[in-house]
Amino acid sequence: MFSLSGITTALHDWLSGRFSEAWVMLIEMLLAGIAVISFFAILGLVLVLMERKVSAWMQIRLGPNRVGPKGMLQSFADTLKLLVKEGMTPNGADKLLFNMAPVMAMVIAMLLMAPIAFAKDFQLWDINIGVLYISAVSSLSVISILMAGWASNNKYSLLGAMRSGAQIVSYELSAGLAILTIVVLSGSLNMNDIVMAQENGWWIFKGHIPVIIAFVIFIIAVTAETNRAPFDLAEAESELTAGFHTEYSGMKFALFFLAEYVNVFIVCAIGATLFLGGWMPFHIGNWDGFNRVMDFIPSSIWFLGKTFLLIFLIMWFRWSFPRLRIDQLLNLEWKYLLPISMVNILLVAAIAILGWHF
Amino acid sequence: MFLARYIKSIFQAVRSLWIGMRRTGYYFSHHKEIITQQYPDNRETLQLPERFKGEVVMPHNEQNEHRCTGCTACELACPNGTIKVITKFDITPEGKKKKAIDKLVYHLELCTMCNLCVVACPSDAIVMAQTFEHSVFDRNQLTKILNNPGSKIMEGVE
Amino acid sequence: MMDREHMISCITEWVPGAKAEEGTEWTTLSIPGESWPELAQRLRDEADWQMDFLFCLTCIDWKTHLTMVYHLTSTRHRHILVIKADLPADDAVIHTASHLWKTAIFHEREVFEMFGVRFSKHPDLRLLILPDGWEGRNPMKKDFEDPVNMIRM
Amino acid sequence: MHEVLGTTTDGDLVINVGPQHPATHGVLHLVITLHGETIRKVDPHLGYIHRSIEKMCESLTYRQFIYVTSRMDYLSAHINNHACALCVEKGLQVEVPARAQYIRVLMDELTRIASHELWWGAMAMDLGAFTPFFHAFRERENINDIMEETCGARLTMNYMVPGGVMADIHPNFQKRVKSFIQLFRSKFDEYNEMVTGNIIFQNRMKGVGYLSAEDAISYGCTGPTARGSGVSCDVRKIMPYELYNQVQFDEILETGGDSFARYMVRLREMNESINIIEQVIDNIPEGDYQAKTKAVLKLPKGEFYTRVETARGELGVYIVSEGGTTPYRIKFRSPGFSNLSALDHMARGSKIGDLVAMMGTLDLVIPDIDR
Repeated sequence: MFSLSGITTALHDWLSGRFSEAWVMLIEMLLAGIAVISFFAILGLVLVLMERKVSAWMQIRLGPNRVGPKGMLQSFADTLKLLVKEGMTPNGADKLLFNMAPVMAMVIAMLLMAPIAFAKDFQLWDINIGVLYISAVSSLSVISILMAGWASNNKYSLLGAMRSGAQIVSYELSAGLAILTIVVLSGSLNMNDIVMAQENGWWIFKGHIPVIIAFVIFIIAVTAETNRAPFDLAEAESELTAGFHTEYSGMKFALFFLAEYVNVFIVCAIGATLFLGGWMPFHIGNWDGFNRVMDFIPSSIWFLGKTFLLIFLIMWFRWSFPRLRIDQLLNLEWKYLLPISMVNILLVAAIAILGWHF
Repeated sequence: MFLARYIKSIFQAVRSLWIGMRRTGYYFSHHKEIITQQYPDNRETLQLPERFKGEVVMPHNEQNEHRCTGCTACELACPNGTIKVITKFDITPEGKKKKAIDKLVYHLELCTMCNLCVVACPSDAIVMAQTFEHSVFDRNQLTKILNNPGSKIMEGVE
Repeated sequence: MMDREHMISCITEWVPGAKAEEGTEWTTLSIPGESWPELAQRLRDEADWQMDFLFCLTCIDWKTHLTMVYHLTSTRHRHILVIKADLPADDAVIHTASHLWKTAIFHEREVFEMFGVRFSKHPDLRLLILPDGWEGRNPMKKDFEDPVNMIRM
Repeated sequence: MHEVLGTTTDGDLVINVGPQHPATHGVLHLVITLHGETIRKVDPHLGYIHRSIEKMCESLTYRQFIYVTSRMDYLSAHINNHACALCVEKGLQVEVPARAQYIRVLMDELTRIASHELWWGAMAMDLGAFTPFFHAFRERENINDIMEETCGARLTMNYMVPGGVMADIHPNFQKRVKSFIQLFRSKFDEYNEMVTGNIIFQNRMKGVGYLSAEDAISYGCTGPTARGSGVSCDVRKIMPYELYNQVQFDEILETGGDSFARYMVRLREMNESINIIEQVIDNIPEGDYQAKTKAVLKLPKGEFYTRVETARGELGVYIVSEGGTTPYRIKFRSPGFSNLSALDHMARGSKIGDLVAMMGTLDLVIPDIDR
């Protein structure tokens, strides 16, 4: 049966037979780096195309359908265009920060990839504080936005960056609390342990209503954290033209663009891992026949399927709702999401202590 | 009750959002509702209404004859100076001088398709054509001469 | 709703120099420019007038002189009154109406730049439509000739 | 001149919104003074699309000048042309045939619906919801097709002439209008589902951009902008022209005075226009579509003013004639110009996001403001 872990073990064995331990380590790191970067590139292309198709169908349009079969190479052509475009730096800008910001956004997005379990036994870094690591690093992403907004020397960018700062700092709280509910239930910060804890059922099914509430809050909070509509105030098109990336063009803009989609992918991957059982197949109690059929589907497919389901949900939000105003955005966080998630985590703690979950 | 109102407001908010999402979700899954026309591909089947005002043309019959008497009514009716009638004097077979058009110059780049010249024409010499693909690389190509070279006025049009 | 004769007699009583125009659709009176502020105040505030809606404010250039035209109506009584004031062409000054009808702020700015009428006590008499730093004649005047005229070309 | 760049002395931020900005739908230039996110002052700078239509019309004859007015408020081109034609007819004292009157009213109301459709989509887009825009265009496309079939153009039709309309309606016209009414009725619920009922949308609109009835009158606001503040100002009711005293319709009034009230007025007006069309469409009388007029029109010496209700408010056409073939002076009192002047008053103290919502509900068409 096809499995990603088989490939990695075979590769490791083959390398170990030829090189010393230090070299094997180095080569594997290099390979992992190349894999991550190319995965990013492909992911960006796929997600951009997906967003364009989803938006087109919701808007009773056809969407890209000219480049390549069924328009599948459209985002590839766009990337090519962005690559050959001149990357301008405005005169009054802080050159160093201005050019660093998109790279920073990209690097942070890449760092987040490390502890995610893509499939059974397929993980870049099996760190024991995986969830903590993710919530720590993801809050860094605001720095790149602030850098871009400040360095552009543009008032729209500055306003966008400031909005984004307030927004991400606030929504970090309820996202963190929503993640904590799962940590409380599974008793571990390790991604793999959390997935293994869902072997006999995903948390969203066996955690009662509090976990469903946490899931909803998590989805809302991460939509806000990734600066996507209806929370796209940092780049609110009709108000701030393009917000923090108003002055960016060419490849620098493309990096921001890519980072946005990679961030969406990562938060959805985390959501899938925590609430929907990561790469765990869908099992129903003791229907052994059904469960065996489900097991037959590779774990990587399960993981990507769940992730893309959540990505679709976030895209669905984007193309259905108008944007919030900045004060309403903060109201929603501080008056609704935060109190609810605080009560919620108490409930979950009680459930976990009393062992009421399945 | 504060709490009841609080929970009710949340419920109503989520419900209103769900109604909107249901609508977009419906269109996402029903591709028959798509209304996009694939323009350059459907050029063969594209049907413009017969009244569509695309550009002023002067119809000629098989004998290369038109109906224009050169009365300059269209030139006077035009608000933009789009039409210039350049007349000449023809000698009729009876030996009389008769006014006729030499060139009817039409500046498509100035035309606003207001149809006033067609309405003003007493002999129905000019009509609106249904063409609409007017873009050219050289602006001079937009200045057109409506009467064919060597064309004559139709018998019996005064 | 007031009838024409009543309106004319009222205004001629208030403003000695007012002259009614004949053959117009709506009651039209020509007044001297100096009496405009008091008349405007009364037209808006008197209970049986209540001309609270200035629906058109414009100017006509007659080459020899300028004429300000105010179209007034009442949202309560629905009667319409047209007030005209002649101004000299070289030094056109009239009191603003913007303290009574705020719509006049924009309309007077437009008339100011297009006809060169100066409105005394206007809160914000700047160029509105013309580009900043426009120096030259007032474009809507009859002696203004556009250097680039597509139709004449 | 003006302080356009930089900050003011007390640390407020001065921002140029426009002339190229996604929310201004054209080339409107607003210089806004910001204190944080709060608006201190809005100063519109106009004229980026000023073509001086009033001056142009002074050199055009009474037949010719009508087409130019389509370029003012291009979304209600028919109604602009209608206003001009009415004014010329008033001067000529021409009786318009009944058939032409019916056709004109039908076209006006179709134009009003088309304009409100576009406004609805564009306003939702201002608030960040992109999808309604395309849904609005689906219905608008049907109206455009009807116009194209009868008038020969989709946006700037030039269908009204002094004395009637330029051509008779197309044989398919009535059938297509009826099928449009059906389509509109079936899709109208979607508007409420996607936008009106949406909680985010309601929060964005309610209590935003408040304009009291007194201010609306004082600023000369007309149309849905004033009717949202409870000011009865529908010219079709207070000074009926053409058929409007014969058809049954309600003047839509809301008393909220905020953006949501203005939104609701426009949304309900679409339904009211459909009602008018339904009353008229089956009763178009037979007869001439155009009164007999002279080839060269000369208005008698005098002044002529017509008021017409466009989709944005009251359009006034003021012709001063010296007895010649061209107007001596022509003034278009455009609704957008007056409505825009209330923006500063409305926007002070609200957030940038609210400014966009207000501009959306004022339904600004920039060529209409600049003329």
